[in-house]
Amino acid sequence: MSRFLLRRLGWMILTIWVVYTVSFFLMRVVPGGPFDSEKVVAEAIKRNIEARYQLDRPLVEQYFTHLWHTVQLDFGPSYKLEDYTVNEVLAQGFPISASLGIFAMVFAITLGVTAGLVSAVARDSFYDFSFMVMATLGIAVPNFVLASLAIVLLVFNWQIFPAAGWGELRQVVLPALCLGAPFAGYIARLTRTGMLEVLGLDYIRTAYAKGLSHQRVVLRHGLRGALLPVVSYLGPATAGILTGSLVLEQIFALPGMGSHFIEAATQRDYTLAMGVVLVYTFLLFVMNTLVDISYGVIDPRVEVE
Amino acid sequence: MNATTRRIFPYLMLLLILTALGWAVSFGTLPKADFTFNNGTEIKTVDPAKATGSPEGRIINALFEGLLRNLPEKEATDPHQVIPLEPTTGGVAESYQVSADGTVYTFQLRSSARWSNGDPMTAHDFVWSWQRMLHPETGSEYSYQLHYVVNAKKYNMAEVQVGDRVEIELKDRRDPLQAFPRGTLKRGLLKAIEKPKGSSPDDAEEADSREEWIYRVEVKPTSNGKVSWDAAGTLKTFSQQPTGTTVDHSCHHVLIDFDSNVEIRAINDQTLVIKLNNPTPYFKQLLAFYPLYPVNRECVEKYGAPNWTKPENIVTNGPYRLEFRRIRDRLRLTRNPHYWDVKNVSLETIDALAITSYTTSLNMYINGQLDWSPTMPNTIMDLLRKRDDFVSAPFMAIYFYRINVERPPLDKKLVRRALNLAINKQLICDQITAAGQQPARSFVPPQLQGYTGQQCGAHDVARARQLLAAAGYPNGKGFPKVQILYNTSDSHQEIAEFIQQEWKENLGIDIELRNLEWATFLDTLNQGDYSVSRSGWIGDYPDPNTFLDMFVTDGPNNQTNWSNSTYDELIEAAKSEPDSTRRMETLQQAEGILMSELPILPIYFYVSTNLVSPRVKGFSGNIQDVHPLHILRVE
Amino acid sequence: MTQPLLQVRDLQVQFNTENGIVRAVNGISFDLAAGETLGIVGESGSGKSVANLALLGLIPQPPGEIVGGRAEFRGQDLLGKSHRELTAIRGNDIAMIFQDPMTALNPFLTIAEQLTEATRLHLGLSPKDALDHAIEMLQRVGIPAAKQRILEYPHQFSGGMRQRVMIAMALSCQPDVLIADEPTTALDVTIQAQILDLMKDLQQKDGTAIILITHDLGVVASACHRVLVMYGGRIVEQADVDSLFSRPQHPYTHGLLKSAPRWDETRQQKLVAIEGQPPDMAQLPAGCAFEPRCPHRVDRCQSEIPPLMPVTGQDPSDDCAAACFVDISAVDLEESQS
Amino acid sequence: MDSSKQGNPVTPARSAGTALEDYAQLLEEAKSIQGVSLWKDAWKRLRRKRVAMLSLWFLVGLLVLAVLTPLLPLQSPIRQDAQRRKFESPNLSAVSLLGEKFKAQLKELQDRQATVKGDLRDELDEQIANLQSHEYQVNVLWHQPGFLTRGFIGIRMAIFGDWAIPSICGTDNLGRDVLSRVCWGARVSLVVGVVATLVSLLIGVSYGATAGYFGGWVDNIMMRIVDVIYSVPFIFVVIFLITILSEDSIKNSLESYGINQIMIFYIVIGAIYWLTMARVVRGQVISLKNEQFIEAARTVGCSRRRIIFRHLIPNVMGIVIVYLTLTIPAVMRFEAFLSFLGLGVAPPDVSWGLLVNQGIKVITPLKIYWWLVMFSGATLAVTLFALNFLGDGLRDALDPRMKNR
Repeated sequence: MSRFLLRRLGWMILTIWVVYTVSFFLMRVVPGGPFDSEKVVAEAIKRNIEARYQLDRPLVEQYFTHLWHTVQLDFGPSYKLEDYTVNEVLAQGFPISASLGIFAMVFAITLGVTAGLVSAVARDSFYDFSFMVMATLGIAVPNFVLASLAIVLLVFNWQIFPAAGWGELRQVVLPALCLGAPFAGYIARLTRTGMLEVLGLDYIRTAYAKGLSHQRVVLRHGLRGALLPVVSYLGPATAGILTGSLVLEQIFALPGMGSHFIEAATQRDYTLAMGVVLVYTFLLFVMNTLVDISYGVIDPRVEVE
Repeated sequence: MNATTRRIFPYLMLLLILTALGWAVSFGTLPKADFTFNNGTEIKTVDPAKATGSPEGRIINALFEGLLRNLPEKEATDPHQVIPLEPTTGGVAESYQVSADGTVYTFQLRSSARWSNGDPMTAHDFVWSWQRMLHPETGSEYSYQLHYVVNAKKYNMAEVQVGDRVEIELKDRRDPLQAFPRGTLKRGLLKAIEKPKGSSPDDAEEADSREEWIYRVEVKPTSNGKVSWDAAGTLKTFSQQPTGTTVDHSCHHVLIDFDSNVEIRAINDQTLVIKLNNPTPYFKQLLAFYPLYPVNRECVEKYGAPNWTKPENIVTNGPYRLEFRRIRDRLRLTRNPHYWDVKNVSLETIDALAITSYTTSLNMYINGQLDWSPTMPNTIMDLLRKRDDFVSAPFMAIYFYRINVERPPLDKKLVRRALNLAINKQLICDQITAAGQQPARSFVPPQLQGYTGQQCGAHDVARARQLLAAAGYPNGKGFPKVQILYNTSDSHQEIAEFIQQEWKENLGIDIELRNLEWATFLDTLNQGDYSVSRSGWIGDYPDPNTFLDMFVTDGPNNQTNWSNSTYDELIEAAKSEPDSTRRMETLQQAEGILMSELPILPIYFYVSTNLVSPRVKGFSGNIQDVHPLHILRVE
Repeated sequence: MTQPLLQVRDLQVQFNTENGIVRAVNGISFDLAAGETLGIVGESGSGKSVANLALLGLIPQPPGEIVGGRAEFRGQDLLGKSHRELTAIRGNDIAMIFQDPMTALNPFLTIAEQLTEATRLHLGLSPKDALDHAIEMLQRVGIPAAKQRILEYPHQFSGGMRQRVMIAMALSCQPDVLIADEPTTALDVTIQAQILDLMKDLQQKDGTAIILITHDLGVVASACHRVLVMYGGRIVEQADVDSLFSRPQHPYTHGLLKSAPRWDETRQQKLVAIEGQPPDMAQLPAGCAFEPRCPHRVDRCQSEIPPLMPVTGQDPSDDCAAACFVDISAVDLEESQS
Repeated sequence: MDSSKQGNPVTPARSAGTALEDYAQLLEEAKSIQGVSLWKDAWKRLRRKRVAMLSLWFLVGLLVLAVLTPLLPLQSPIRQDAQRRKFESPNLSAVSLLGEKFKAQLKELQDRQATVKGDLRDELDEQIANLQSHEYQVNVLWHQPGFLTRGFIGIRMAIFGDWAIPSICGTDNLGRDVLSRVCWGARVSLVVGVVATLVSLLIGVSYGATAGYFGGWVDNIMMRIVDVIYSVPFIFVVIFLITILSEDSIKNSLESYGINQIMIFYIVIGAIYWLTMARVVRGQVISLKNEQFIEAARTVGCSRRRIIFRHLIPNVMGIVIVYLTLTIPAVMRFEAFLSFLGLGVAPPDVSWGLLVNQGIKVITPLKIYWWLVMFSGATLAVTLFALNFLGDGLRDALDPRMKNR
């Protein structure tokens, strides 16, 4: 286990380095720079600004300087939020995105697994049909459309939630629901498929033959097998929730990492974009490792190696 | 993995999730502010020297105060009234005099003006703040606003010539990355500059090799902070990055000596004298514009950038203090008890939110979460316009299309004029933007006092077709493929689609649309890699010059490759023209050239759009779309 | 004779599939006495498994459907019982062992978890008692170091060991009837013998009645008292084990016997396969299902289904019966003589 | 998971025959059984699923509709009339193809002609003639129609003339007919969805299957590469690729090969969406490759290629199809997202993503122009629904393990 984690750590460092390098050069190849603005400043003034951030240095030198700082976990100053360093921006944005993501994920898993289970157990019933229609709807409707409709209904028609903003629990619910909805849909479908497959297996028959109740068979014997595809989906789902939050954070005016990323990317705030990318990479890696460990936990046949 | 871990794992995960959820909901919330508005986006900085853009302006106007302050001429009784803003002595200056030739300004500072830490404000604060702004390492984008002052540009651009009095900063700063506080300063006369061999006169390369230059300076003796310029000095050599030969000192910069060259002088604590190169009628406006607001030297030097801007560190001199800031969420302003006019500041706390989505902003306004929203979706503009809380006024800004005059067939004047005539601008204003914008036939907005815009032709399809045929493209036949470049936001796409359709239907030419995201768009525009491009321009100050000097040959904002020597001469002449009527006439002539050559197609003049809650008093429209927060009240 | 433990009468099971109705079991009847081992022999798809699964309500419904018949266990009809009532019987009174020990155990749960489930449910044991009981059961089925191994997962056991675990699991509530569905098919021959011995051994100790489903005549010969031969969803022959092997009364049984290798036959003797394919259960012929493959068929076989008739000339107490219009004992003799 | 007994292609020989002829006979029999191919079999099964077939017919219908859109008596998808027809709610009032705007233009020219003389009069004459020419009308009503489309339009004009279906779905903010835009948008969206997904399928399946099959360090490296690509901010990749590819010089040379911007679009999207597919396929392959039938195939001496393509891939097809039905919606939404960023289809071409984005803008608390989001959204949703149900049906039909159940 510890060997596994060590190896993973090694891979993570390598991955982060590759991502770092690719993003570093990719960002600078893309046209436009951080100090372009609609009102063009004189060339000499722009030079002054670029000199302040050492952007006038040769690219390779910039790369190594920045890499050295990054290794020390110092992402440098943000080019577009001049009052902050990237570390500060991330420290403020991360908890917000994280809690939004966690809420969305918990919601997606709870709802998805429940709906999937009910659908699978009551196959071809009315519940199955309506749950699957809902799941498909969740997948089919873009989350920003969902969010707009939800705002009109839940904010203005019934006045349950505030329109946007951050600070209280009430303000997290709606964005988390909208963010989690497509993933709940995916998970419901995966659970249903997985459960149907598992329910046809021999050991389920054994469990019934032992005289176990329907409920016990499904929950104790069926669920674990059915959850495997869901668990392996959690890695991509995390990635999806991270990117999904880009749009929703804007709609609900949440000051999370998603909006930082979009802004940073479109305004070429190199350091901030890089910081967010690396945090995302780290998160994804941790999540994937967790998924692998969970795999090992759920399925004893899988050696965590 | 054994069974025990396996059994515990789900509970561990559950615990983890629960902890995370608990942590997620534990964020404290601030009590509601007296007044909440949407500032449109997260501001770049609260540092006046580095800020650009109107969201920054709103905050800096509340936090800081310049010599003069833009205030409405009279108290607004009805938000729909348009009350012009004037630079008044409602700022740090109590009074001021301008010399007869219009080049020397003398300000008397208010003795009651204080920093938010209680320290008195002095004229030296302005001198230091502006020196900081002009210092090359500050990298201020708006530093050109001070270029009107004698020698300011030279200092800003780090231009030095042999014979200049120079200041040399040695490499002994407390923190090498902070330009302030500065290292040891040596002052003296520049005797010679030795450039490395083989350096070409090419500008860019010269700048690159500049670090290796060796400066020979006769360093003058200093006593008690005073430099005795007439005394004999010692000859020393300096270089930024000496290579090869040894020098006496390596230094950060060699700049012209600020104190003795740049004409910003504190006569005493209360008196500031500024000398300009030319009479600049709009210089008062600049002084009331946020880039020239002062910053607190002690605070900046103690904490350094960017830490001095943190709410816990910052010292300001405006009506408000910065209490709290969460990036891309909100900025909480609290009344500054040390403000000289604090008794007239009504709102105790103000929240400025950074909501980028127009629809979200509208949602929050309708929902009562905002008292003022300057942004709203334009799709329902005609509905919003009918509302009583919709406050709108003409705005000194223009929406126009740039044309790359080097690309055939757009190099032909006839073609450009045909394109202009074929657009029904009225329809764009009525049906697409729909907030009461005025179709534009000139480049300078019509609201500027004492100026009459010169107009290009009005919508006339038949004439347009005639012109196009005369240019060699009857019915648009043979017209090469032309692209309209625009960026993704607002109604740019709809307007581009509309114009595409207009040109297709009226002139028979096929246009492609090229939609780019912002940074790519700017870069493409800068590179001149376009044929026709959507553009906009907001005047910095209410004077035609801010619009017209864009299009001088090789002006950084020209970007059309258009060049006209008469035009250049007229703009230059206007700069040094002391008589205001004659100056305006000169500028009108220039605009006349612009409107007949048409390197740009004016589309419409903006209006400001604001949704202001009826409980807010003291809000009024003006052409700058600037709304000082400290004069607002709520009921 | 005492009342049989399990009395099955005219059991009919069908599956409603996309390819039409598959009549898997077409009215079979048999009795099972306490302590007896009843073998059920037949090809794959002859309905032998389905019939037994149907008894415990373990066929998936839909598509499966029990169309008719009775199955009385201790005088109660199993087929009419609700799901809840059946769960009280399953594992407790009637237990099952399945063919493939590799898949019949839940790979996600430890042996302990799987073994204690039934005893805690049916016998109401405390977790601790259930664990002790499970260890004891494992020891009884001959698993060494049961105390440690009980905490392992199925994949850590070999096939034979897993089948022992299955048996331990099935017997842990001391059921009256054990249905063993091809318990040895997937195992090595040496392990097969061990498992069969184990079952016999346990049967003797607990007096459990066993229904042994298999297609292996060797297994039948060594383990059973009585045998049912199934073909096409029907019982084509029933007999005590000795009569079956010495005097098969149905052409199918006969064919089966001839196709099985025997240790005492010379190497030169060729094995005789039954020609043709097993019947398509969705389209059973109107007459005898074996008719297309039968070397002794007569015209009548094509149109009429031969009923299961007591075999003439046998001792009636033997309860031998066969479903064939032709008396093959005579025919067969001739054939083998020629 | 015992697939050996559940009728996989290669089953371990159950009865050990002793003589050669027995083998021959067995082989003979086996051949006669295997007559039906996997796909034929699947089609047979699929035909029995009513919902899946309904979805299939719907999708086929949609495809045909999309192809034949130029033939339908629709209004112009691009002709604007913001002055007269802005935000018309769905209605049945009669319209003509050229519309009121055309009449107004004509009238204005004629009125003007009556008042002027000389040079300008001739010019106006010419303009009136031009306005009434077929060439002009086609150019104004449709955006640069291709050769085939032009032909279709010709037929449509010949059959229906100036008549057009009323704006039963309303009009948008520039007065364009929503129904017509939805129909024309289908052409772009369907192609983007399908082609991009196929690209991702092709890359993802072969990549995942290879990694999973070879295992060991090959797998490790290949999957790490996927991890890395996962983490690279795709938005930069997209911006980079699209700006590079839409640069004038490159664009022209690509166009000479017949590759246009929409094409680039598919490739970009496909290149992004293969990652998940690769992961899923790899996982499935790893669990499959240790199964007995693969073992069997290996012992029989099948080549690796044959094993991957004949034995592994058909068996992962089920799960791949499920993911496919999830990918197409994702691609369609991604297309909307790119349009939102300004990197999507360039107007006046339309796609559903573009239309939905446009619709979203008019969902405001004050007024909802519901028809703008409703019709494009509903078509998109129904299409995705159909794709989903078809996917489910296909999975059941294709999954060889479902056969015996």
